[in-house]
Amino acid sequence: MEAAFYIAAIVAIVSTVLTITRSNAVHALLYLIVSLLAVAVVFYAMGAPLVAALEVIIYAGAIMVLFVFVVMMLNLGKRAAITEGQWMQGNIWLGPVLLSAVLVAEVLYLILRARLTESAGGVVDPKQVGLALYGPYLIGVELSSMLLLGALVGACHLGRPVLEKAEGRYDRNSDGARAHSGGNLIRAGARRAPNAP
Amino acid sequence: MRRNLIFILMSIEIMLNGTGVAFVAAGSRWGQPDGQIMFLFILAMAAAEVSVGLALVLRLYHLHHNLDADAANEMRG
Amino acid sequence: MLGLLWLLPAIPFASALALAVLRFSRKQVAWIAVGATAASTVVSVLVTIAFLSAPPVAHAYTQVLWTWIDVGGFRPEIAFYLDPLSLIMTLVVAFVSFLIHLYSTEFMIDDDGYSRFFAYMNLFVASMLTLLLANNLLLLYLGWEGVGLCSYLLIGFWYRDPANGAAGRKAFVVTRIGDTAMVIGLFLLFHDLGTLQIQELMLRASQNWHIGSPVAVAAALLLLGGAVGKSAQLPLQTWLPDAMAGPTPVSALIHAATMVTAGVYLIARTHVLYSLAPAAQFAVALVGAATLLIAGFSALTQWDLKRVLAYSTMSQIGYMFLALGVGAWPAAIFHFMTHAFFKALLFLAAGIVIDALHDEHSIFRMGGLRTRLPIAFWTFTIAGCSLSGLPLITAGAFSKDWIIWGAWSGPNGNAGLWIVALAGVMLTTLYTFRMIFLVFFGEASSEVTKRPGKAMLIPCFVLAFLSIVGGYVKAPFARFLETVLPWTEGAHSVPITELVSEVIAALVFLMGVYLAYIFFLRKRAYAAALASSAAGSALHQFWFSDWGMDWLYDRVFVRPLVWFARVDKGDFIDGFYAGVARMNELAWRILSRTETGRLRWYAAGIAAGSVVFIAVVLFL
Amino acid sequence: MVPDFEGAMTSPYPIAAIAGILIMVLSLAALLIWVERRLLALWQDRYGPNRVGPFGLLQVVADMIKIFAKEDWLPPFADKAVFIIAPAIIMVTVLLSFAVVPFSPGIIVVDLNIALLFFLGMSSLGVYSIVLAGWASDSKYSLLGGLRAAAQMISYEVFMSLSLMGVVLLAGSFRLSAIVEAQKRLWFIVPQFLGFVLFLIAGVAEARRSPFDLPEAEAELVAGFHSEYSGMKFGMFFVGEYLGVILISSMITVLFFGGWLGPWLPPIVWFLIKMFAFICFFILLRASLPRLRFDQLMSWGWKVMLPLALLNLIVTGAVVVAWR
Repeated sequence: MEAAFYIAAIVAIVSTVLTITRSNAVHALLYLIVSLLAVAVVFYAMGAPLVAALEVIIYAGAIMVLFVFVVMMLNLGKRAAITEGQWMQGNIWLGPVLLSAVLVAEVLYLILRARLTESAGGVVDPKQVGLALYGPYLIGVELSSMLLLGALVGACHLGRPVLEKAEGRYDRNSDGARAHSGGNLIRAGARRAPNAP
Repeated sequence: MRRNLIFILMSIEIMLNGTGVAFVAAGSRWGQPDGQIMFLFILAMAAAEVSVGLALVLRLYHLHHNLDADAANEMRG
Repeated sequence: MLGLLWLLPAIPFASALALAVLRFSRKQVAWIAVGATAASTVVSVLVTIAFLSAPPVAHAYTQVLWTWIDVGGFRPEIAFYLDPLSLIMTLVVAFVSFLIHLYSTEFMIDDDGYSRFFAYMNLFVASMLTLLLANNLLLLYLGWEGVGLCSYLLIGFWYRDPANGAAGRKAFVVTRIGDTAMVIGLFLLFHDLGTLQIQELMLRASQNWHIGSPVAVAAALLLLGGAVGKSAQLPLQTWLPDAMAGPTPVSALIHAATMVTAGVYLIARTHVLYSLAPAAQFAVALVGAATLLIAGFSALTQWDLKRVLAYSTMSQIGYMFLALGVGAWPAAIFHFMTHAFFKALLFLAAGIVIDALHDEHSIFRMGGLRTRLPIAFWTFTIAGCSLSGLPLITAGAFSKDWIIWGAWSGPNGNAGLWIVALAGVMLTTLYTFRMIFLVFFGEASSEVTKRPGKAMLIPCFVLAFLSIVGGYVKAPFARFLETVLPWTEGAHSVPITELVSEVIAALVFLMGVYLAYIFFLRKRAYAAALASSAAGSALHQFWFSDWGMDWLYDRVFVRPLVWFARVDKGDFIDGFYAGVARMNELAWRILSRTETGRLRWYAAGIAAGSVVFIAVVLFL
Repeated sequence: MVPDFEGAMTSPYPIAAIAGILIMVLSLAALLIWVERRLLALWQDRYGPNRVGPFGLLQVVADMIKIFAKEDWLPPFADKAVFIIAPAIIMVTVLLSFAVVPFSPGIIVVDLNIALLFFLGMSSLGVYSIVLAGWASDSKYSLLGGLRAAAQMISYEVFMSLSLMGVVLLAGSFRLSAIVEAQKRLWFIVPQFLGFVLFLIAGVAEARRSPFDLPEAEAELVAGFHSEYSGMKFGMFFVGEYLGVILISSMITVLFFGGWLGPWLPPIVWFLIKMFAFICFFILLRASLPRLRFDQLMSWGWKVMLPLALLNLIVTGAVVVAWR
């Protein structure tokens, strides 16, 4: 199990690094998925089986599929990868790297200062997690359910085709629609509809 | 430097996941379920963030026909 | 069976929620709304049967649902309390509301806000039932405010006409004055006695306070303030006539079953407190007597059918207050019951008339409807007789005679109050028969365009039946209430007997009918002459405008306040707030420079922030 | 540090179990190709393959030889690495799922304590195979197939997991062997009928079988995500689909029909009988139902199945709580 932990950890780090250096979005996503799966194994090895399973099901299985879906839907192609590669060049790296270096230094200092003692945590059952989740953390569960509801509504709203429709009416002169509706595209055309031929 | 919105979102996912690893590790260090619960909340938040974020990305792509984060600076004060 | 108690307010509340949130067809709306009130009625009947067949310990049943708030020693519960008093009130309220709902399904059928209307009505009933069943004053206050809110919503139901909205607002603001007094009363009670649970409160009050102690008087007066506001008694009665702006079934609901009787209930519920404060109790009697007369005179001069009924309600509630004030507790509740029947009927019948005449409200433009709307005529007459106390055969006579008798013989009664009560009979009879003669007799002056259907007639028949036979249950009624509201005759010597009082009341009634016959049917010229004489016209104008109350309030309160507000417009406090706003604006200007809209800039900001933060944590 | 990896029922000879199950499952999958064609033919009044060997049984062998011998063509416009990985993913995920399926006591690779979650995780990873195949092929039909697969899988996975939670509630464990043991008195099909129906529908969608085979809908998308595939890679998708059918059937058996439980016959035989019945049911579905339209599929999933799954979960939870 120790070995599994270390191997998975190394895989996770390597694939994460590869993720942030790819210029092809799908390749980066694939590495990210690999990294997430490796993290799932790490979780399992650390004695958190429920979270490991959820990492696979939700993170790798749902959230990342969503990413892949959107990337596929945008269908960026090779040109985008080339642009991406161009953006990645040059010495723009400098500022972020500097900041991250300071951060890493600080974290390292923290880790080194605190003397970590080895201890075995043992497995935390799904049952334990569930009991704690619906016991002391009930408020958190409620809040995240509200957050998810908000996200659902927000995503639905953003995905609505209303804006296009309103503009479509004024295909030839969509700026006119903007001006006429006072900038309110959702109501654009509502006012002029009766006069339209 | 990343200017592609998709990559930025992916990076955020990585960071969230890193936080999650820290929480779970801390939880298992003490043998408590709290770390895992925090991870579950992070998971919920990530799901919410991704769904809204990707919907925004799609909308922005429709508007600007590229994914440059700097092109989407319409909300400047 | 008693465990079903919580369903009583819960069913109409659920229905109100459903009607407000979901969409239904008109038919479904009618079924849901009427079904909910019918279910409430059935539940209340079941509860009554259970209560009567196996009376719980101490004739009271408490159902604690859950703890509402738990702060310090303050621990009100969502709990319902059922004793003979709340049982009778609930039964009447649920049943009359059901009939009014049934009536409304047809009355409102052409209205756009059908679903909205019934949502409000159901909420109204739910609030009223909560008020009645509450076992602590806080929950009672919740129902109290719910009733106030619904009355506001319903009076202003046809909000497109600003006048209706203003009427609703007036009702809300004026009752709010009373509510504020009541809240202060609640604070006082809790502060001194440490609980709001009613039974506990009454117990502690009688233990801690001696009779006539200033705290008890203050608390009782403050509660009276609330009751006066809700029940439209002097001096907060001005909202009630304007409340006629709402649809007629709403008026029926407000006047007969809910809202205005809340004040009566509150005083009856806390009668121990009033027994401890004779001064406050006498104030109740005075308020009742004064309102009784003032409203009676005003009713004589109104031309709007519904306004006459509104003033009549005021005056009848005045009777109830009078009964409470003199200590004839069960008489007040009995009158509440009979009043619920005949006043609801009056409004429903008036609704039929108004509906039939194309929304005509003026009684002077009606006439001769006796033959063309026979059912409305007969039901209206039955209710009118009951209202004015046609002896022996109507319910109103029994309850009113009891009050009149109580005004003399009750613990606080005296001859003066007795005479006022008799004068009230006279006035009641006069304005009632004025209405009947003007509306239903004489020559026809307008066209009948609509005739009521089944849903409108059935409630009228049921209520007409109850308006007649409702009085015969007086003896068992008093016995049933004895455990809560004991009826004792005053200790002072009474030179006349109950029978004599009743006979005198009957004579007064007959005289009133005769006078009304002379003035309003036989020789209308007399009435006209009287009204057009100099003194008569001034008096008429004075009474018509509700004794100038609105004018007075406008001069005494509204205008000075407006004037002060205008004068005080530019004081330094505004300057302070403007300064805060200006500072915020400045900060915004500075901070908005950092809002570049560039994601990378923000990310860098976050990263730099965390670097600084960790550094601060590390090195400090 | 080391979690409870092996349950009570794990086979004492893991290598043998792995090998045995692999061989059994793969040969079953191969056999299924023949079974499906024969059954379809039976139901549609045709003959089906009947020339090669007795009853045409050797048709499978012939097909395999053909697939092995075909040129393994890589389209020049494809993203090579992803194109090659994609078919492997489906084989890996499905075969890994079989690791936790308790065929009978002793015949199981590993009796994991989160076996059910493992199964769900693997099935959610399986979608990458289709999606990536669709993307890597770089042709519009494939891309559309991949897009459809992604949307379909996300939609149907949600209520698939939710429909199983009723079973978990009743059994009190994610361990599949414990779930089977919990059905000694009563198969979960009875208390969890709604859950069963939901899982069945979700299972069909997860296995991308008709009437939910929109990612490859040959009538509109040529062959959907595997339009550009040929040879052995195509064979992997092909076999992967049948493996998926077997997997879903065995999961239904385990979760709702008492797994290996049954009188007289040896446990493994019971298991195979139940599983085979469901495989036949899947084939019957394909023979009888028309394909859904994509928007119908999505709204069906989100507006009907998801609320039903939640309802099932709530009611089950309430009953379980009330029971105690």
